[in-house]
Amino acid sequence: AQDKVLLLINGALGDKSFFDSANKGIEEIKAKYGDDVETKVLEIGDDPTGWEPALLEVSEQDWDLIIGGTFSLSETLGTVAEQYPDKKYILFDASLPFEGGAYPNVYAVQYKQNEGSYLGGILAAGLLKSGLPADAGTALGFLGGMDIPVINDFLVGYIAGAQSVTPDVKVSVAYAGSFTDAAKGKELGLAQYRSGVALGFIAASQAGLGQAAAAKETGKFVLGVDSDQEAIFAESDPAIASQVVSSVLKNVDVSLVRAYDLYKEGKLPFGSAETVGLAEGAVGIVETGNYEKLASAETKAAIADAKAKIAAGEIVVPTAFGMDTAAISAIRDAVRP
Amino acid sequence: MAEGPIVSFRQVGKTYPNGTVALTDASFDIRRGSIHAICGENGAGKSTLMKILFGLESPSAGQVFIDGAAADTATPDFAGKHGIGMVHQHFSLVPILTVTENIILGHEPRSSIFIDRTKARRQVVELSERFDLAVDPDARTDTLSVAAQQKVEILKALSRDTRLLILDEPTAVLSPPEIEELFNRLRDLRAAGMTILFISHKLHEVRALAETVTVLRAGKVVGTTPLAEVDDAEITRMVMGRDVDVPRRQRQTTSAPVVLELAKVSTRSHDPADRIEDISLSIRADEIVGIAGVDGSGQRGLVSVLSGLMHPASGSIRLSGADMSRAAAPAWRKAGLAYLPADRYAQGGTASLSLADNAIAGTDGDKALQWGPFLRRGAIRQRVQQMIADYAVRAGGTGERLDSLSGGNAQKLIAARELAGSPKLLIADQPTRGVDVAAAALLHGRIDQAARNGAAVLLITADLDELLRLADRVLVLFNGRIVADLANHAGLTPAALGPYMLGLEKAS
Amino acid sequence: MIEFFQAIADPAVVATVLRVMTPLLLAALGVLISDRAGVLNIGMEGIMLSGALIGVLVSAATANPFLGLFAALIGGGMLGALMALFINGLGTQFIITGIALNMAALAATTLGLFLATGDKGMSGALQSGVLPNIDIPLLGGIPVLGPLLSGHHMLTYVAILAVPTVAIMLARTPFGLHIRAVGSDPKAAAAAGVSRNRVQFHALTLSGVFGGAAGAYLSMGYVSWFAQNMTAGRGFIALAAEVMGMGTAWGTFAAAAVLGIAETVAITMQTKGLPNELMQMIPYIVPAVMLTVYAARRQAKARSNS
Amino acid sequence: MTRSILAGLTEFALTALVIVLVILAVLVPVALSQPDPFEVLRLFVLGPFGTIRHMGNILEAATPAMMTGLAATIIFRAGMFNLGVEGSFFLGGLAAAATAVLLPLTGFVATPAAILVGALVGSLACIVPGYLRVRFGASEMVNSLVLNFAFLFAGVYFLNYVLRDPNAGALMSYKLPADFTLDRLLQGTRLHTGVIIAFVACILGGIWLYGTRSGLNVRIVGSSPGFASHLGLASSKLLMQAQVAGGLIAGMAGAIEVLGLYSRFSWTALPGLGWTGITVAILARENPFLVIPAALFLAYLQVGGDMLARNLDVPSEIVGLVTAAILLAVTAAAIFRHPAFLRLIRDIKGQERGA
Ligand SMILES: Nc1ncnc2c1ncn2[C@@H]1O[C@H](COP(=O)(O)OP(=O)(O)OP(=O)(O)O)[C@@H](O)[C@H]1O
Ligand SMILES: Nc1ncnc2c1ncn2[C@@H]1O[C@H](COP(=O)(O)OP(=O)(O)OP(=O)(O)O)[C@@H](O)[C@H]1O
Ligand SMILES: [Mg+2]
Ligand SMILES: [Mg+2]
Repeated sequence: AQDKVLLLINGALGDKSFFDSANKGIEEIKAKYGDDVETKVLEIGDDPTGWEPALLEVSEQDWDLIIGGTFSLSETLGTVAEQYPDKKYILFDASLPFEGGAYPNVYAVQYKQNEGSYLGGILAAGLLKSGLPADAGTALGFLGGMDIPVINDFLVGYIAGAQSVTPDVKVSVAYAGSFTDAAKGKELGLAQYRSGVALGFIAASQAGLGQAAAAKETGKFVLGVDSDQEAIFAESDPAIASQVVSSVLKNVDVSLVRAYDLYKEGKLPFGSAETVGLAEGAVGIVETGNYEKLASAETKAAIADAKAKIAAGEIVVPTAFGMDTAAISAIRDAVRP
Repeated sequence: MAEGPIVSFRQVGKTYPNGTVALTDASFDIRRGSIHAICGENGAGKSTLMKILFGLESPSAGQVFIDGAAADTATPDFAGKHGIGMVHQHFSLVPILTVTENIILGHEPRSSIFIDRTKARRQVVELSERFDLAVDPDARTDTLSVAAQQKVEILKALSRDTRLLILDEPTAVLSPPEIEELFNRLRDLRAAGMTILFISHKLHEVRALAETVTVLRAGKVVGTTPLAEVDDAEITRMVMGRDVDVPRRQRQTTSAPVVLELAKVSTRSHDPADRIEDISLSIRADEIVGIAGVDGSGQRGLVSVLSGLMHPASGSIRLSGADMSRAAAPAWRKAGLAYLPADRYAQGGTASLSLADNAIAGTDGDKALQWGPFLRRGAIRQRVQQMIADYAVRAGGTGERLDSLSGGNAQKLIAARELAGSPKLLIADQPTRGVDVAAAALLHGRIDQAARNGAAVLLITADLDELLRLADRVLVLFNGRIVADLANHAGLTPAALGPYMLGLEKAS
Repeated sequence: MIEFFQAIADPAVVATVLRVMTPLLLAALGVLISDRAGVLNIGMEGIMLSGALIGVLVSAATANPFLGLFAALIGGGMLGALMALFINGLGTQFIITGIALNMAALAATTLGLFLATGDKGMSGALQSGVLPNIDIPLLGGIPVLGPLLSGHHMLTYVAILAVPTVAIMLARTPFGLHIRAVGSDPKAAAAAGVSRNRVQFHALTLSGVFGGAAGAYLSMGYVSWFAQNMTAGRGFIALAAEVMGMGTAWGTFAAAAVLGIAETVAITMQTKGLPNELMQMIPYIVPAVMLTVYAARRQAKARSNS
Repeated sequence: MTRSILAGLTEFALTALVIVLVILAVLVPVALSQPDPFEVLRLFVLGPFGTIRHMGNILEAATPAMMTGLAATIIFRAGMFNLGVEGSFFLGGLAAAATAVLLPLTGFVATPAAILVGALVGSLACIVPGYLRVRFGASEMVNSLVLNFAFLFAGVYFLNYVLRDPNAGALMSYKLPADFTLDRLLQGTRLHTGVIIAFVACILGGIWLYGTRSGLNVRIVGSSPGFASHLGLASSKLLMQAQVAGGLIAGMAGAIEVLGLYSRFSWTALPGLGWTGITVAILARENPFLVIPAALFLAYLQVGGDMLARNLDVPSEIVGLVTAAILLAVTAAAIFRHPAFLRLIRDIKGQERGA
């Protein structure tokens, strides 16, 4: 019989990163299974008060599989899932307390974005040594949308990766306080570049792209996030694209297709959480385009090595989840230029 | 074309969008080169008719002929096209603009895209010299006295090749000497060939100035006659449709105790209207002291120190023996002050609240109206209905908004509130400005009554008839000082007060 | 002290201040014109957002950034005119009209972006134009001063030149006189034959044109794309700037400059590691403090006068 | 009073009629683009009344709107255009969450204590601009507009550095202990006791404004400062009273929202319900009694719009457009000051009087 799959977007599509990637996963599922599956994507907005009514409503409809993401949605999804034990749910980028057989109809998948950004850190520090123009600058940058755990998880992985190449690397950290204010992102980027940053990691959605515009203007560089941001600008603004050295990927699509494959085989472990990372191809780094051209052989080797070691568990990348504010401040302070 | 009436109204009617019928079937002519007066009670439709003639309102029926030809009404350039200028009943100068800017507003002389400021200023200076109306072309309008603003209004009305000048109650805010000066200017204008339409409630003014009068009553033309052919009683009958019996205060010398006593009170202020110097006066119970003076001579300062809105810089104020020099407004009210302010809507009441709310405002703590913090709705309604009946306020109900009342009725309601209880001191500031004769008579009666009940009354008014009718004693203010203190004996006339008001004479 | 002036004279810092204040100044001048005419343009935020999108779409369609700017100006002007029609034609309150316009613009620009690009987030897929920076040949050569004055964005110069233009327009032209008259006393203006509806219509239209320019600056100057809600409250800060400017063009300029400096300080301090939330408060605290200090001064003066 | 209520209700009913027409005007084109146009209309108009749960959604959404609407009404009635309601709502929610997370209270005192703290702290965002206006004459509108954002960032700082649960995957407070949450009223909905508080608050607010001496005095100060000083009313004190009252109510609204609907505090942007309150106050023509239907109506629209977006291929942005159009239509004097309309209202008042 036909399966009915619904993806809930508790924000808006078009973020060029997280939700778009989830949407891509649904498209891939549809492409792969064709008429065997009916899919729909539903935007339920970013106002948390509306989420529970929306979840309740769709749970009463005849969907077989309801997919939703983010930590913010997780508790609501858990509550609703308890009320509809016959329905199946997939929760991505967050987990639920499954202990003692709770939530038997929910499967949760989380990402080790810190692993991806660890690779990004290696690349950035490597490029700083060789690959970028000598006068570009002496420090790395990081622009976060907000001072929140998911973003800081990128940060700590990035710093750890960079430190693995250059132990005393300097990283200038700023937050835009918004994921949409591109002008603010550009201004913060310019300020970073002015203070000696050669390459900045932009984990701030559209605000981060503001820093990409700053890179174009100053001839400095950025490391993209979530999806291949060089590709976004490849046609519309090649001058920006040329400043994007690579992007740290969080492939929600890959994890969703994988989950659906397992579901079809009846092997999806409902009632538990999985954490996917490099090993599953759920996070990573773009290794085409500018990366090809700019990164030295040594850097590429270091990245390949780190990938293998992370997959093998030899390197454990630190994570911001569970870290308190003071600990994160300490990390930031330690690398401040 | 220069023959015949300059304006003819034919069966003009006006019904406002809210259903008010302001005019019906109004027909009469205005003779070229004359001064034509229009009289009528408040709300008779005078302003409405003038607004139609000026092109601000369109008639709902009938036609206006100008120079014998039917005119399209209410087009934006109507007044300019026909050479009509109007001085509105309520001032229509923009306060933040200079005199020059106000006068040229709407027909600015230009050089390229800019205002030609030299030319504009020259126009104003020429205009003011030609019509003998002296103004400072560069002064900001809101810094001018009322009389000076009036001059600016007239200059503005004359600034566009005007041949017909409408003046809607121009004298209401002027003092007698200023009125006399205005009249001289208007006569000059007539001599120069101007036609003037003049609206006033005051018969002697009409008589002094105009040749012809048209009387409106309730939106209808009662008649148009040369003034020489009718006597005052006749016109009054036409206006009122009845004879009005004017109550006169029985003057009595009294040895009642002094209630209010000011000794050498001065205020400091940059605004002359707020500045008083060395004012000493006393008012006994059952005494009405009238204040005369050109507007802005310190009346506002005097009222402010007597109601606690301002404190004197020196001198002392006593009310029934108690020192009130530094008392604030609530203390004054508690001590028995009642106050009828000149600005009825800004100070006397609040337009957007109901009659009941307005009528009981300030009665904080009145046990009959209040139960703890709660208002007793029933008792309040009764009380207010009583007030409405006592003061003959024409109103729909106690829940109506105050601004649904006409000006005179609003003033009666406010008076009913202020005079409730038995005030020790009553300040009545222009109590009947813009109020019709019957309502004015009622208010005069109530003020007189308040005095008889033991109040000391301070009456400030620009209407010298009112002053002489009510006051036992007249003080003349000039430049913040009392320049005359006159007992109101039978021989005292407005003419006798004039020299003091203009500061030509001093007496005490 | 010397250090302070050195820091201020740093061309990079000056450039930052100018960049940050340009959209504020353009929008605040637009607000000023509307305010002087008696209809404060609360919808500035929405007009800016719409201008930003229109500029991007038209410049992408025509491959000409100047046509994009022109369209943004026209679009902004039309929205201003629309507000005037609602306010004076249908009698809606100006505050509500502004709130409604902001609400509608946020929704409509998102929808518009979606229809044009299939995307609700940003217009990265479109090849939209960028308005140029301008090097002033003579000025640029002067030592010290040259780098401070030359090489800024076209609309930055427009914004700065707009200050004396608006000041003169208000003081010296018939239109300016009509604006001041209507804003101060519409009845009196009507009695002089100056129609409130007409003047406010023109004033709001012009105000909208300024808003369109401010929006175009964001999407065609700051960055080269449109992003959902990219104005991020600048229209509201422009309102604050106008009020701080006390109704004059030069005052508005000063206020926009102060806000630009405040934002620049906030940005610079953040890269020095101070908590970003507290830094983000600066551009909001500064106008409140300035407004209050100014009001307190004025009050004290009024008191000492009487 | 009954007469004015009846006339007010009639006006309100007619307002609703205009709104329906506006909705149709915006929705019909959208509906026609859909395969089943009538389903679009049916869902939007009748959908919210379809099930208990959806009706519950209306009440849930109306609860904060009633409270903030009441707060804005009281503030506006005092003649202040203080927009601090939004900031108060945010701060109130934050302070209630902080109380719940930081104070070891249990039992029946817990919730009231958190609401009280929320109200007190929240009121600051209204009090500060109000005070600056009363004391220094600084524009309360602009000050409140910018200070809302200042309070927001201060609040986010506090959330990040004090309340944050480091184990949560987003910037959120620790879980609010169960003793602090409001009781649910109706199975299958999130309807909580806050809705009762909101109803009662609006009615008490109306009684205070129209039925007490201090309410009258506040209305006088608000509608005519000159008259107030003529009467010797303590204007500054009354003005501040209204700002404090409005702020307390708005802060309480935020507290109730957080304790009623959320298990953690997670606002990192202004939640926007203060703005809704301002809209509600204007729709209700600044009458506390009418705040109730106005808030319910906006909530109804919201739920209808959500249902459209969820069940059909209608973009959710349509709701923003519809709300904007309704705001304009409802406040369009051309409609509500139209002679025919005024005559109708007058007739109703007249009949009452006659009876
Ligand atoms: N602009 C207006 N719009 C609606 N109604 C008005 C307007 N102006 C006056 N009215 C109504 O017309 C009536 C009379 O008002 P107005 O003040 O002109 O009376 P009036 O005849 O001058 O009375 P009074 O002699 O007492 O001053 C009132 O009921 C008032 O509500
Ligand atoms: N704009 C208006 N809308 C509705 N009614 C109005 C309006 N203006 C005047 N009226 C009403 O029309 C009638 C005539 O008013 P008008 O102003 O012409 O009287 P008036 O004779 O000039 O009175 P006054 O002596 O008080 O100036 C009054 O009942 C007044 O209330
Ligand atoms: Mg009149
Ligand atoms: Mg009148």
